[in-house]
Amino acid sequence: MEKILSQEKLREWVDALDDCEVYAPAFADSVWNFARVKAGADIDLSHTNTIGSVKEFAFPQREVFFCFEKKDGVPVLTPTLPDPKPTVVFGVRPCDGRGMPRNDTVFNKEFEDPYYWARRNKLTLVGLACNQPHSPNCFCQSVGGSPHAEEGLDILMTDLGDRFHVKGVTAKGVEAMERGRDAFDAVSDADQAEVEKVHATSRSHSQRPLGNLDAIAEAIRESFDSPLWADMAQHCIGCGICTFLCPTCHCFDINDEVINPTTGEGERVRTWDNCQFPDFTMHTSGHNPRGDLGSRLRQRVSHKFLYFVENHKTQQCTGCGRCITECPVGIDIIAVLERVGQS
Amino acid sequence: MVNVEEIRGYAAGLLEKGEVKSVLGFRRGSASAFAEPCTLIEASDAASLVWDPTCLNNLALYLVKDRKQQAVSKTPDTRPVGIVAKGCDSRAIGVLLQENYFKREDVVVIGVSCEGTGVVDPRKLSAKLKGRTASRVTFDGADGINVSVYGDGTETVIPAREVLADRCLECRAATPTLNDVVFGETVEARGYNEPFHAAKEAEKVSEDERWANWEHHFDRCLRCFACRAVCPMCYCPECVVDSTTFVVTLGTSAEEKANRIRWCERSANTSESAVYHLTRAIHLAGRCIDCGECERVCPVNIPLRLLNTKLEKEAFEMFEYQAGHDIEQASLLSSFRDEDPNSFIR
Amino acid sequence: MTDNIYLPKIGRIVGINEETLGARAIKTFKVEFPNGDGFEHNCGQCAMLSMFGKGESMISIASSPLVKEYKQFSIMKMGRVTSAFHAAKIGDFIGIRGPYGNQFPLDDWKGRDLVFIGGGVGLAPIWPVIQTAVARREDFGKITVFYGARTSSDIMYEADFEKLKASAEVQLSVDSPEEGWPGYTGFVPANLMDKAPTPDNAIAITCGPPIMIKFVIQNLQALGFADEQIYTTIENKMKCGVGKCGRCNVGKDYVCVKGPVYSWAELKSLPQEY
Amino acid sequence: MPAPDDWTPRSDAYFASPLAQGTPGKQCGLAATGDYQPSLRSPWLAAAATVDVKKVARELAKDDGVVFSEDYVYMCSDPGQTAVIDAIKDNDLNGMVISCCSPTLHEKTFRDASELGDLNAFQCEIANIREQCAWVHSDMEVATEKALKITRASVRRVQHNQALEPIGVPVTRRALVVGGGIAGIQAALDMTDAGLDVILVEKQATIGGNMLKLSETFPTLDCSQCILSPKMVSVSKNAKITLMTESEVESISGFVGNFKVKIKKKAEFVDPELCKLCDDCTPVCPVAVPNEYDVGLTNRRAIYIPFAQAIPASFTLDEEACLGLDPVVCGKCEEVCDVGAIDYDKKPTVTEEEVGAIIVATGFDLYGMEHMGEFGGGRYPDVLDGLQFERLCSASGATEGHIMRPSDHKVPKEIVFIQCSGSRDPENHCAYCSKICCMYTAKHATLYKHHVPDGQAYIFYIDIRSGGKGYEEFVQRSMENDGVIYLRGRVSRVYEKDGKLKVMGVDTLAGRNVEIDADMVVLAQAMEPSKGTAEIAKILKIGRDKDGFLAEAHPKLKPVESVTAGIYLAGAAQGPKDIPETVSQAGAAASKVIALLSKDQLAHSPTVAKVRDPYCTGCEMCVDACPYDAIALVDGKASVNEILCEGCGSCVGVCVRAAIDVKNVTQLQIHEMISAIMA
Amino acid sequence: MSNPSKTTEVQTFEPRIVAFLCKWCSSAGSDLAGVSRIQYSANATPITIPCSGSVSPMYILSAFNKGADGVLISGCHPGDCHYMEGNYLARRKLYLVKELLQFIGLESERFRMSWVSAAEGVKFAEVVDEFVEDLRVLGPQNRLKAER
Repeated sequence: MEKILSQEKLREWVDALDDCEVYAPAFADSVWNFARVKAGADIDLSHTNTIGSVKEFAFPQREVFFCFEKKDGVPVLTPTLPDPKPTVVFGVRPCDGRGMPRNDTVFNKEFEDPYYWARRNKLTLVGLACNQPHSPNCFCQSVGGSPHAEEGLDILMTDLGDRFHVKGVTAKGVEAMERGRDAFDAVSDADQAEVEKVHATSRSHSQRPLGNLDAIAEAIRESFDSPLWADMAQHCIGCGICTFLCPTCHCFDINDEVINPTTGEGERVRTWDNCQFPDFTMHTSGHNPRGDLGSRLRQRVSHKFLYFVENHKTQQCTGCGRCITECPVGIDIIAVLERVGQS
Repeated sequence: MVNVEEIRGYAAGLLEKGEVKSVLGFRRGSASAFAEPCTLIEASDAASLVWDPTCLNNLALYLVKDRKQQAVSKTPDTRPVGIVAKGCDSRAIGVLLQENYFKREDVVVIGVSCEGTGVVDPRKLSAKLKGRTASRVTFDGADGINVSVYGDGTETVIPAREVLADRCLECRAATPTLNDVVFGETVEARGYNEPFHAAKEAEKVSEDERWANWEHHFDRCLRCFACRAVCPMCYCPECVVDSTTFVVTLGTSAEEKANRIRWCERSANTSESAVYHLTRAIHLAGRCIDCGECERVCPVNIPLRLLNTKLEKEAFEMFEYQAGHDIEQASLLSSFRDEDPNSFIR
Repeated sequence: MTDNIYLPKIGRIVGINEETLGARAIKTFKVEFPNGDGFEHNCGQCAMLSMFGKGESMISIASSPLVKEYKQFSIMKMGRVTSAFHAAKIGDFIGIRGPYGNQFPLDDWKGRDLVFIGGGVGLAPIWPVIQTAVARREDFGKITVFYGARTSSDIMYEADFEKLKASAEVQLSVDSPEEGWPGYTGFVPANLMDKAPTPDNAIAITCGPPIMIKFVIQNLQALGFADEQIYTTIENKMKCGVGKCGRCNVGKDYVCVKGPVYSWAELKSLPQEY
Repeated sequence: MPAPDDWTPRSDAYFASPLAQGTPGKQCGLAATGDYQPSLRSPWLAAAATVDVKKVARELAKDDGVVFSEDYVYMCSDPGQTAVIDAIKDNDLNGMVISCCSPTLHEKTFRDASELGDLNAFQCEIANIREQCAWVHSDMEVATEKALKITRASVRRVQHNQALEPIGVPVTRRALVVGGGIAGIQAALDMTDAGLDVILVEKQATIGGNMLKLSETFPTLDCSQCILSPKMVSVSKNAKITLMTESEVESISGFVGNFKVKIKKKAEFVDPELCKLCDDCTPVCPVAVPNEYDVGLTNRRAIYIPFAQAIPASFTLDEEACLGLDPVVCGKCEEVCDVGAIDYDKKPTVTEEEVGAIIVATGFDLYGMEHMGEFGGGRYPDVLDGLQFERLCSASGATEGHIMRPSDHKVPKEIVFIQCSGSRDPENHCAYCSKICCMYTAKHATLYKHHVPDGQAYIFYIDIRSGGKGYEEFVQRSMENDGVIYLRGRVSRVYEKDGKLKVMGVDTLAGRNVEIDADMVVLAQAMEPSKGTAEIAKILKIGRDKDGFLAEAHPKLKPVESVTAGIYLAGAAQGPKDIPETVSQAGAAASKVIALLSKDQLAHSPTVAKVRDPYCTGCEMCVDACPYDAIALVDGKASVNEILCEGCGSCVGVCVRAAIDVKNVTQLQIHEMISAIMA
Repeated sequence: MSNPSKTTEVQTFEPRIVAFLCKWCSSAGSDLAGVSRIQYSANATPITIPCSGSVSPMYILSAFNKGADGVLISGCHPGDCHYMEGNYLARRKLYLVKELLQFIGLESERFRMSWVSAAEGVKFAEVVDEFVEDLRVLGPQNRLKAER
């Protein structure tokens, strides 16, 4: 389903989704980030890209798996599977959209993750094509995506200036559009032509190239023991910015949080974790298979451009560029891949 | 005006003469318009050094990293390290010396005066550009910052005081006092904001508003620990709150590992993040030298510097203590005076 | 709704045996499923054990798959969870989820000689293989078990070794000389060389401290064992056990799913990340 | 609120006790062993009327790790302790909490019992549910709830207690006495009797202190100097006593059993060995200054001997008063000294002495007369303080024992004594009772009557406090035999008029104003700690009370101990007291020192700081914070001298890395206690 | 009084206070309150520590995190510290903690410090009672309390 939505009618559509929780980017504290939209009037799609990725709607930073307590000395576990309201997220950039199927793969595989899916199934992603890259670090096209990629999105909107072109990509997306059907207009040929033109223009903007991804994967495999990694990680501070902001990083930790030490009551909680933290892989004995920053940088890059490819036939990177832009010390995954490729 | 060629020449000289094993400085990076840290090994590399208001990092962090590396190295290289240091960075070195983290002779401080400027705050710039990115940032020598906006290539001049980092607007010592050489003129008064201006402003709002603000901030914290990771004073082998590094030696017993105190949980909750940030602030009392790195690196832009400058302000006003100014003095919290405030005690 | 992969089943400790003492004490726990929701497992598989309030640890299942009534775990006291196990008493409840990981391809080894080489707590992962092989004695050729510990009091499953002698050749060793010790004195790899089992039609299965495994493999190769004839297990820090949390990978493989059992031929092709 | 069924109110504390579970592992037929840490813990409980102790015991029994929990009445009794010991043994306990009264009372009792049960003393902790709970709350429900929290917190703490052994410290079998008054003299002599070497440090030129200035002593009226000077002579003749007059303690380091004390002695311009006491020097000295030994009633020269009986028996040169140590200016005394005992070039000396224990007996001063403006104190020469009156009565005094007015040397016929002058007046002066004034005023009045039989003595008093053997009789005698008129009431003002001192007072018993034209007024000034008490307290690191007197470690059970181990208190420096009490306390302090130094080793508390080496970065914050200089950097890491460490935890409070902990009060333990309380 | 329902509500809230008492002065002072049978609110649960100087800021943050409505730290009067200086170190450190907590907007009444000597049983009771009263007015502490 393809429709036209005028800028003014956008509000109408949002208001029609009143049985859902609606989120959209908002500029606050000097950053764009997803925020709850209470009314259609609040929505502002002039954003660049959000600082946090859309993954947090299915994979929140904190997920309680179950509560434990003791009844008559026997542990009683109460699972806390989420049951969220249907959630519609507006303004999802295509790179983030492409992140979701990759996360779906991870949380499916042999063992289906019920917490992820309880949220994911209620999630409708409304994408917004990028008419131009937001930063010099955008490289979606270098990793098989595009500024208007539909993969992972339920709806793709394209900004045509005074109006949006809205395409229902999935049944879920179409359904969301149906709910606001009165707000939409039909797509004229001129509209169609303009969408194509905008998309073509958006693709024409130069992005930083990566080269042959297969060659990169091979180069990474070959450079496992290379001193290059330590050199490239020389200024890495080992924080979690790159992975926490990444739309595809999914690593997590599981901890027991005790509420009442006397009764032994508590919760088992999943939180985001990060392959750049030293304790991520450290054995209790103190042995750490990835004990230095170089090996941890290698893991992050290898996971995205080699291991994930080997396991799932695609990169685990959608070229959003957050890890580059937000790195406090200028570690640049494109430059890293270039150097590895050259070695 | 600082002539970057002089810095390059000095750094090259140090490396040539073998007086240092490396020089920490800034170079243009591939990731953004801002400079990135670099470690020079060869004198010929010195040509890549830059000096401008995009040299944000406090490179003293890498002195700490070097020391940690040498401590575990089988073949430690204990030759001195050269470091390009702004006024605040040199105070960081001062605190590290005060805390015996390394010795004065382990470091050659290539001081650079910020003169009348300071460094740009990328978030302020981002706010000005409403999230868009700058592809080039230069200082025009007066009171303006030239910015090329990425995408449409717009060139704008933004008044410096609107995009300079808060710490620079409030800077009390823009020239490194601890140094082996200083480039640039000594400029004492920056003339923008009074010291501790931002913290004083934050104090003015009501208690409930203050909490509303901080609750909002703590709630947004991702616990990516970038603030801690970038802080040169956060060199503890294991953080007291929610460490991501653990000290385990052959002698560490199972009990010690089992009994590690969890003052807060890893969950990125308001409450847990509050414990984390407040602990950091109090542990930096008398140690924070206001390089503002914690605030700069925060991906969600929590004004962390306020917590530290608040305590810096109290230390200065109530105890006449300034971190990094005197490497011989006892630290703020391990000393006292009879006339310390007492009236708050019942 | 599929099973909740993170929700443990409740287990009850019905027996505790103190195997070794000292700073790195080992205890063996016999665990039943009071709710009757136990699971079957294969040789070499692991389970995620919970001490509620302390956390989870991946522990290899040390009992034979042929034993259905309970599962047995030998746990060295190392950190938060394992210390809690060491403080537990009979009747205490724990959480179990699993089984996780691959298995020793025992069926592929029919008719072959089996040489087990274990050291310290590394006996636990191969113990179910030994038990199963002995139970299916006619399926295999000669069975030899090498096992070494620091001292005779550190020998795990001591009583079971006596029984084992009926069906297998048992070669025990202690690291340093001891009065009245009837077995070999010296390290396990040396004992292995001393007894020099033949590689012909044999499979060697080894587990123990990394340094021991390194020399055992060297020595096995010296004895003529091919890489495909040597099996071992590896361990990494694990949290989820189901290949999602991202930390136990060795190259592209999550050890919790693809491991822990590897032939030396396979292991050699993987990066050294364990 | 109705009491629970199983609770019977009692008048005093009773005790519940705790906890038990089987030894883990035993069920498999394995014995618990060395490094195995079973979670057996045992609190015992004791409480009072408003805590439902049985409930506390019952609830605790359900807690994780608690294997035995029971209540018991009077657990500190012998059978109670036996029950404790049995419980430890029967349950193989590795930790115990006794929930009872304050640890200051019975911690030792139960730790001793622990040892008898083969449980390390330091694995027994006390939960105070009496003073901090039962006795201060009336609602049983809330008090019981709080008692549970307190006990649970202690259980959580004890679960992480380490077994500790006291640290043995070798001792120096010498003692230092600071202050050479009767207290110091007595203590020094008593200690030498037990074979200890003693260093006696006195600030003045002679020992003897205030007692030396007294005429007769109440209630026996025996001559003060007659009973004191033999003791002073004993000091000078005692080979085990090193007497250092005109000396002061400058600094101290070390710890109980092993103090190092620096003593500064003023320049000894007159060599006591050479001085023949010929007194040729004083007539030539051109300087006259008030004689402190006559409380300013007479003058002395710059070179002088304080008393004929001074010990050490030598002249001395007052450096401040002397016109100039430069012989060009004066130098007269040196010229006349035949034996050449005088040497102006002498310098002060500082010596370092090692001692095992210290007795502080720095005595008292009278509250300054200048504070008593309303009584004409410091203004009228015939308004005297008690000590000045003593000097008037004393045969060795300025008037050779004749009572006469300093102003005109007339014999006073009407004399008024004002008690509580400066005492018991929290608004204006000292809040406390100076204790001896009632008695010495009665003595003064009696002595006055003996000297001036036709005179009339009046005493204004608030109360008469005459507790003491023969004291009350003495006061009665002064009233009955000597016709002293006691007036109950305060004096509002004393002023001079027509050569008389007009005393305006009130007789509250008669309910009338009283006006007396007196010839002399004697103020029974309050006693205060001697000048320099604050300094010596600071130097020795011992506390002072709110009035400035040296603080005893416990008002009842440790009255002669200071808060610092190895430092003891004697005499009026600790609080106002009379001679017999001072002598008793001096003897008590001496016997404490004798007991302390009778061992080869002292036991130092093992609850000291411990550095977690891998966490320490050597920043020295703890080194700076430690009040005992007990921490130093060794190889770049903080290292605790366990003998110097008092376990205060100042280091813990400043270490940002949590790299240091006080054993058995670790941060982990505090965390666990907070968790237990907030659960 | 004009609003009885509100009064009731305030009265039903029982503040939970963690009180860190130094062993030598304040704990002894609270013992004296006990010996003197001075009645005061049971809302403060004491933890006896060697010295106020040994208080780590973590204790305070942790208590609030675990849900304390108020945290009291009580030590010896200046000059009276059994360990000479611990209370001075405490004073400086806790002043900063107090300022920090106020800065982020925790109600300033929730953190309190007092000097209570071994002789001040009455004062100890007063300190606790006043604290409880002030906290009753504030109501439960939710700002730093863990959302568990």
